[in-house]
Amino acid sequence: MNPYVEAGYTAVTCSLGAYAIFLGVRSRQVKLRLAQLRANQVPHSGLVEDA
Amino acid sequence: MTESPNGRLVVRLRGATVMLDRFPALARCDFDAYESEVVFVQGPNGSGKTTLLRLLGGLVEAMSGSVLVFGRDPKAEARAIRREVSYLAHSYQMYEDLSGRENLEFFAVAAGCDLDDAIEWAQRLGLATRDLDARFRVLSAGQRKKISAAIALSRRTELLLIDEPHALLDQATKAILDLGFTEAARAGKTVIVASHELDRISALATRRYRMSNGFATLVESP
Amino acid sequence: MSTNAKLKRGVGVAALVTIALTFWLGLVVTPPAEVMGNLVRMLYIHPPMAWIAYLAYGITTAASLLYLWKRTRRREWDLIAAASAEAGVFFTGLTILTGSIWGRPAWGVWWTWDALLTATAVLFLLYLGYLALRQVPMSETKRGVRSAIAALVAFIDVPIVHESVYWWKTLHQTPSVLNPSMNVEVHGSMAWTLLLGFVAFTLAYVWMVWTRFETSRRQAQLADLEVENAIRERLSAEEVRI
Amino acid sequence: MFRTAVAMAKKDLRLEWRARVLLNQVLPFVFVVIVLFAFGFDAKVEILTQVTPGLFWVTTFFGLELAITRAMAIEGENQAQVGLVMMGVNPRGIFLGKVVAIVLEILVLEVVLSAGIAVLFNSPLHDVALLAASALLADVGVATVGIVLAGVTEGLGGSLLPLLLFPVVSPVLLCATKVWQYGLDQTPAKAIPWSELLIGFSLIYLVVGILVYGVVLEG
Repeated sequence: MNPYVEAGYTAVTCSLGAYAIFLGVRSRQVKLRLAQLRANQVPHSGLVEDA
Repeated sequence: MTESPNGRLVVRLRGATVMLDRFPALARCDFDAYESEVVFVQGPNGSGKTTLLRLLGGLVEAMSGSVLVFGRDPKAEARAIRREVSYLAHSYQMYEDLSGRENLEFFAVAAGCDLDDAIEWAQRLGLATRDLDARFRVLSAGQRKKISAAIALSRRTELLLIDEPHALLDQATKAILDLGFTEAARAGKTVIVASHELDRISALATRRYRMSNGFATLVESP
Repeated sequence: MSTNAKLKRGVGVAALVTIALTFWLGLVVTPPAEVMGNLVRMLYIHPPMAWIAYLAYGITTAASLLYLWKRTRRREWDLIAAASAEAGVFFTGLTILTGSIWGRPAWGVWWTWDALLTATAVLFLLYLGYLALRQVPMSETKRGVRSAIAALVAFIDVPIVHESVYWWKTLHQTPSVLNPSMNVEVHGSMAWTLLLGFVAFTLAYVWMVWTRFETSRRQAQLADLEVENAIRERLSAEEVRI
Repeated sequence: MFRTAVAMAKKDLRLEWRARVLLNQVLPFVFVVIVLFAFGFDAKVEILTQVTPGLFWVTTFFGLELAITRAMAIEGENQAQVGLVMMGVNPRGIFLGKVVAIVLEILVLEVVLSAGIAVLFNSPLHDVALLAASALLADVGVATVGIVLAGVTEGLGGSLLPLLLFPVVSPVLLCATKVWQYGLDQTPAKAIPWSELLIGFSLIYLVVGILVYGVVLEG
């Protein structure tokens, strides 16, 4: 196989993988944080539910 | 708009919250002002007085609660509302390298108000012709304030938002300014003044609010 | 798991499968081309990514306009615009990278100032600026309005940039698929692979924007919760004072 | 709208005349750039003559960026812009006035700069009308985009404006340089498509600016 083609496909695979992992981890973190805060929150004026 | 013994309701705030970044400068604040009133808002620094005035001028937005000025939302209909609102702010809002007169001339043309009225007000507040023709840069803080006040008072608007007018001014000028507010109220306008100076407040106000921690409490009402 | 989350997961899995399939078809099944040899395999990934970049910026613009128009102004439009622009910059970067890798053996240089390359580079910079603007701390509406205007200004520029650099220099292969004369050099299994590539990367784009959007919406909700706390704190401070 | 624009432009020009920030800082800066180019290209006249259009335009772009920054700084002093907004001054008038003032200021700078280049780089100017017309168009294009983006980046740090502005106006640089190249080569016919693109760019962004500047001021 052509080395340029290999390099190209590898670069694309790695980039896609890295970005997907970054998004996944970030998403999980924020989800957990939000659940945590909501659990501690006394229900109030409906402001949060509006959002 | 509701009728009431006090006249037409001009400003109505219910549960208004204004966030400046992560800080609630106004927190579920209620506030009313009627036609022909001089409303004084007193309170320590950082209690939300300036934010209240900026909210009424549509310069900041309420995150929740309702804000009505002349029955309309000042942020959504900012330009329409502002033709009816004068705002005398903390900052001078003038150009340093124009003379006082040139500043007045410029704003008179740009905002479509009467230049003669503005100059008359400047003179009434005690600005000499010499001071009017000097560059804004070289004027004292009090003189600068007078020029800013002249443009705010000369605009033919129904609602005046006045932020700390007495700071920087001498006794004589303060009295003239206060007289101006009373005259405006008598002419059917609404004047909302934020100030520290309690003595002046008691003498003029038809309604008083005390602000603390972003919340306004009605102190007395006619 | 909610329907939404299931659907999103479905899109993610579909993207993964179709990308794997594209790679397999592109690297193993399809034959080398007559002139270009194995290099033709770059064709299955490079144009789809360029297409995604344009799609992404189009979506950013549409969402920005919806945000700017007061009647349709919603936080969500701003977040979609941001998520899509980020994916757009990501794919533009990859487009330039794969283009460069293609260019070395095809033209003998890593970079050349030909029309499409230059236009893509400018596009990259335009939206890099947009993302930089979004990084500056400011209030939510302020950021929304300002970045929407920046997105609008940038998008209008795209055709102008293209026109100008096209006249400036033209060396690039006429785009193989969008070629108006359509004397397609792509045949059979190759065409299918390329088509699959478009589908695969579009799915990946949808998943990215979706995930990014959900995350930033949750972040905004987190900020709302903090607001609620801050208000309560401020109001209770009053009791102490009086 | 036009009354406001005229008042605004007159005000900005008067302020510039009195403070002379552009005259005292930007003009000398432009000559520093010329000298740097001469050093950078080893003062080889053939090369310098060849790169004159590009040199002129890159330098002008930096000048424009400084002029735009200055135009915004005027409004930031004492928060005069808040005053304009609060008095309900027509935002389109504000926008047009700012554009006119910047363009006039930059035209002066360009006259001096091109004279300087012609003399120092031994590069005679031909087709002056074409050069001037393209300069006017390019300045309008950059000033309109610049004022909008300066509003967008207002108060967010100085390095954001060039980052956003320069990629957007890169086609203007390309076109204006080409027009100047053909003008100096005395083949003005070739400059026609480039001039058309300049006209298009300036018109499009003039309209966009007029439409969105109200929103920019509110943001």
